[in-house]
Amino acid sequence: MQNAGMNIEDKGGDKLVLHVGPQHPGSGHFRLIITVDGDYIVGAKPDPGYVHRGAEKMAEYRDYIQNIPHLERPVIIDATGVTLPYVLAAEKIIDVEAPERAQYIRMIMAELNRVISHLYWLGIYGIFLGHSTMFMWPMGDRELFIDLAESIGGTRVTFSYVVPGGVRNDMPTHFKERALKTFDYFEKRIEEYKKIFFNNPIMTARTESIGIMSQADAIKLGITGSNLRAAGIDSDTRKDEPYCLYDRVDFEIPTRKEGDSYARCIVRLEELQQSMNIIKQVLDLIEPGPIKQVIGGVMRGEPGEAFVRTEAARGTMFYHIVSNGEKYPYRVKISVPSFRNLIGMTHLLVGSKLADMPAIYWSLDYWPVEADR
Amino acid sequence: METFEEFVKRILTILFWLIIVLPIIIFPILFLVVGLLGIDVIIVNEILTAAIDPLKAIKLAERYGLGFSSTFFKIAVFPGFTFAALIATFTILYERKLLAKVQLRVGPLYAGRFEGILQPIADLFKLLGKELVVPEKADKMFFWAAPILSIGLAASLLSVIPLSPTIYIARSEFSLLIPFAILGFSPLVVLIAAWASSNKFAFIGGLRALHQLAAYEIPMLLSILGIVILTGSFDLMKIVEAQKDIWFIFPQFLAAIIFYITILSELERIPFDLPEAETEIVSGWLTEYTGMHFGLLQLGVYMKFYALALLFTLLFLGGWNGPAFLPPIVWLLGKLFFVITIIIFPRAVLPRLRMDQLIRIGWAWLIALSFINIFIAVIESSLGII
Amino acid sequence: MTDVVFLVVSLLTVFFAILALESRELVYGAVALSLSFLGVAGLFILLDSLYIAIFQVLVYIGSIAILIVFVIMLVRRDKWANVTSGNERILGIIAAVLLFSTMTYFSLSSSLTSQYPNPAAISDFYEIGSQLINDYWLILQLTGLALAVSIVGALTMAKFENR
Amino acid sequence: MSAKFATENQLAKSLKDQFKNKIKEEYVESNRIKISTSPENLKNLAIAVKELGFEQVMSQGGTDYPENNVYRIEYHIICVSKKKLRSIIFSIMTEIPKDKPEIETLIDVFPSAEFHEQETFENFGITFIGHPRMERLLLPEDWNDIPPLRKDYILPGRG
Repeated sequence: MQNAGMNIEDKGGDKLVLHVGPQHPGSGHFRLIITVDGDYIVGAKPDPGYVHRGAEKMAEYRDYIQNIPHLERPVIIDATGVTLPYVLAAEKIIDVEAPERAQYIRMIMAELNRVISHLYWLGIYGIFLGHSTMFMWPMGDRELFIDLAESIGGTRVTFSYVVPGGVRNDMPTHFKERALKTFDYFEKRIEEYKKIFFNNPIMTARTESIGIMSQADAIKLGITGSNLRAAGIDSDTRKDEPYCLYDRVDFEIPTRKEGDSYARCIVRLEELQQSMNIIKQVLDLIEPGPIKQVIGGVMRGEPGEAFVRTEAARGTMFYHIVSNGEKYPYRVKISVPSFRNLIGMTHLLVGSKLADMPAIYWSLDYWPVEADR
Repeated sequence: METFEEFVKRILTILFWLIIVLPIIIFPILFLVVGLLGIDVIIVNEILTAAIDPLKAIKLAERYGLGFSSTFFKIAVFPGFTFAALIATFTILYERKLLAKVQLRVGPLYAGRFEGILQPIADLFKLLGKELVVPEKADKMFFWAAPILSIGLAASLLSVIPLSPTIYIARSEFSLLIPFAILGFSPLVVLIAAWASSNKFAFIGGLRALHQLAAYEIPMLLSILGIVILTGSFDLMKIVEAQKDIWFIFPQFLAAIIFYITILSELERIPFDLPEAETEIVSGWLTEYTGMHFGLLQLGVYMKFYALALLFTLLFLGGWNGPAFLPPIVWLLGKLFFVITIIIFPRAVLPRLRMDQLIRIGWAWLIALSFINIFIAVIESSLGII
Repeated sequence: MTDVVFLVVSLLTVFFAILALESRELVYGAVALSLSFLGVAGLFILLDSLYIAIFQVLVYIGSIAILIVFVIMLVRRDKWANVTSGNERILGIIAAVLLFSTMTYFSLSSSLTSQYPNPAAISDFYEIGSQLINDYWLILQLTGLALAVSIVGALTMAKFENR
Repeated sequence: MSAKFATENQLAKSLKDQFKNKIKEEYVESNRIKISTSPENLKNLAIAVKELGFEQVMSQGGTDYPENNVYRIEYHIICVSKKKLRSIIFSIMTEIPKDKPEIETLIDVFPSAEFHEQETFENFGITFIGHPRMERLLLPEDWNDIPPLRKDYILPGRG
């Protein structure tokens, strides 16, 4: 196990240095250099960058519309979540505003994407704990939500659906009935998930009081998203700084006090229900109307800057766009939740057992492609 | 480049001419040569006819001491190695199908017309076709020894386990103890495999396997002690005979549960599959094994599976006892199928345990429970329940 | 026939015992030790005591060899690398010779002189059980205590080394 | 200056009282405050912002301005626990000369800035003095071109 050019100290002796990833069933496109002493992890060093493409640099060579499909590539399982803040920031720079119906449809898409992303996470978490059924079930049920999103966006995962000024096209007419049918089915499934996984004594034994992130640590380290909420802080950009029309719907922010892996699981499970709840309310509120403010010619931003944050599936997604009046943005800075949560991984892994590594690692919902951009 | 159709045509033509040429030309020449050389024609004749007539082949085999009742046949075919390997491959297929049904999938489907029934054979050919990779820094001798030892141990487990009053390989007064003595070797095989791979993940997996096997072998032995107390014998035949009226799962329920849990652990199955926990340590002590090496290790594990399921059936479910309208072996296989199902099923519904939890269950709970079980057995024995 | 088998088995036993002591690689040593134990089990089978042979395999290979492997893995190696100073080697040789001569004396002077013992008397595990419980219970308890003490000692050593 | 941005204005004002003319208020609008300062004062400003109740660095990035020969470094600081401050993104900014790209790290004020600063280091070549791990994070190990987010790095094929 030769390391390639990085300063990794292989101390030898009792301690084993394990390279978890990038070719390891328990990692993504990501390497975790773990030093174990017996069964305990005494050192952990994340080594991201295996799927780094330089999205920020490439965004400087694309105009505002071309950037949408480009920027959703890092997080294809949460495509709306990653493009929505970009579009909102671009709208500020171009100075347009989307009509009401478009805002509602954006919310539907964002929440559908949150469900899709969380179900993906749940499936992987199941297999990380060795529960193969919990891998297959969410992956199967995820298809239903993908079908719903496909009926709006046109493609299965990379929708490129939200554009500056509105959304690309309207919802299908029978979307409401289809969605409600799916939700009814899925709410029953959640009960089955609880029976087989969340209330499974072995699962709770594996995750409870494992990887405890205290409230103070979570704030200090800049943890975001469900991980922050599992540490007891009810911070959610949808409530803190409502974008789209989130201030018109009524939903709860699931929180837990414990801050352990199990709390992070349960928070995500409850967020699934809240997302469906939001979509149901939006489907009642939404009214016919225009879906796009048409922008003539090439989009040109005014000189200036905008920074926008939204709540994507993994946490707060932040865009900082600087424009100098050209066709292309001058600088696009993306701050992704996975990258910010990465610092928590080192913090939690050191001192835990090697067998807890998957239980902690994936409970943070770290998505290597998103972190690397 | 010839097309595929041409290729098939060519093969068929060759076959056709072989069928024509063989009887007309080659056989007469063969008989002529045999006659001229003065070899006992009858043997050659028999061998040649046996090649086409299975019934004659059986007779021939019996004459040369390879018949159904011969020791060689018992060891190599039924109820020995081939039979066990068949059940093992069936178990693999059955496991995949059962898991697929639980997980709302279809599982293997295409190999063989019916429900992917030939999937194990397809897998076998896949494994045979793969390259055997021996790591450069591996200990070559041990690396090769581990798969062979694994399958050898698994096969020798079956040597004294009877399938019915008449079907067995060997009888022994201690046929209950011998399988456990052989099981004692399995940590050694794991150690050899893990150490020879010279891979950190394999090393950790091997250590875990050692911990686990050592922790669960003792409760496994202690749990069968109750049955020994009740029957006063180490002979599996006698133990099964003693269950004519009541299966031991009823008076020895605790023992059955302990034995079942230790089987799961001994086979490294979920929730005790820590030595192969793929998300932590890749594939544990199997990490470096490829191709048929891996296939043999896997076959060894599943033959061990079969042996342990068989032991559970014999010890707790009355073995071949059952109403007389079916032969004993059918009863046994039916119960065996049920036991295999319940051993497979936790994989569909349970996640994996952690090492310290596993050790605590093994050393603290199971050993204590098996001592309680021994007391129960003593009480039952003194009250004359059995 | 029995003599040939006996010769081969005992030679293998001794060979693996020497290998276990002399091999540089600790895992080779552990495997050789187990094989040596297996050879001893074979000797027991030749003595018509299958019961003892099974327990030899069960206890010595299934448990004790594995425990030794544990100790190898748990305790740090560098501590054990340099134990061969001259004095200790001579002491070891003296102890071995003493032990060997005492054992030989006792076995020669005991009543077990027959080359072919009575099989029925030995393989009867009822007899073994009642003798262990009734006649030799004190020795049994003491052996158990010694084993427990040694295990606790090994654990303490491992803990101490880890600190 | 409407009453709508009362909280924001109040925050900016308290900082201005403390630092007088060492800082410059870029703009204050709904939920956004941006304050620029000189590189020497950045750390003191960050401490003051922390004392106002802001807790973590959400984003830290640089921008290259070749015509002014400066890098602009910007920290976006948020608060997650206090309801009143949650909606605000506090941005502190400084400009450092391109010929001496060095600045003091803010890790000891905001530990959450660690990986962000590392990323800015590899993308712009800006050294953060006092940062424990000034090494490659995302870029490949064999990257031997100039830091890629500088404007004089041209994407291959896009020149």
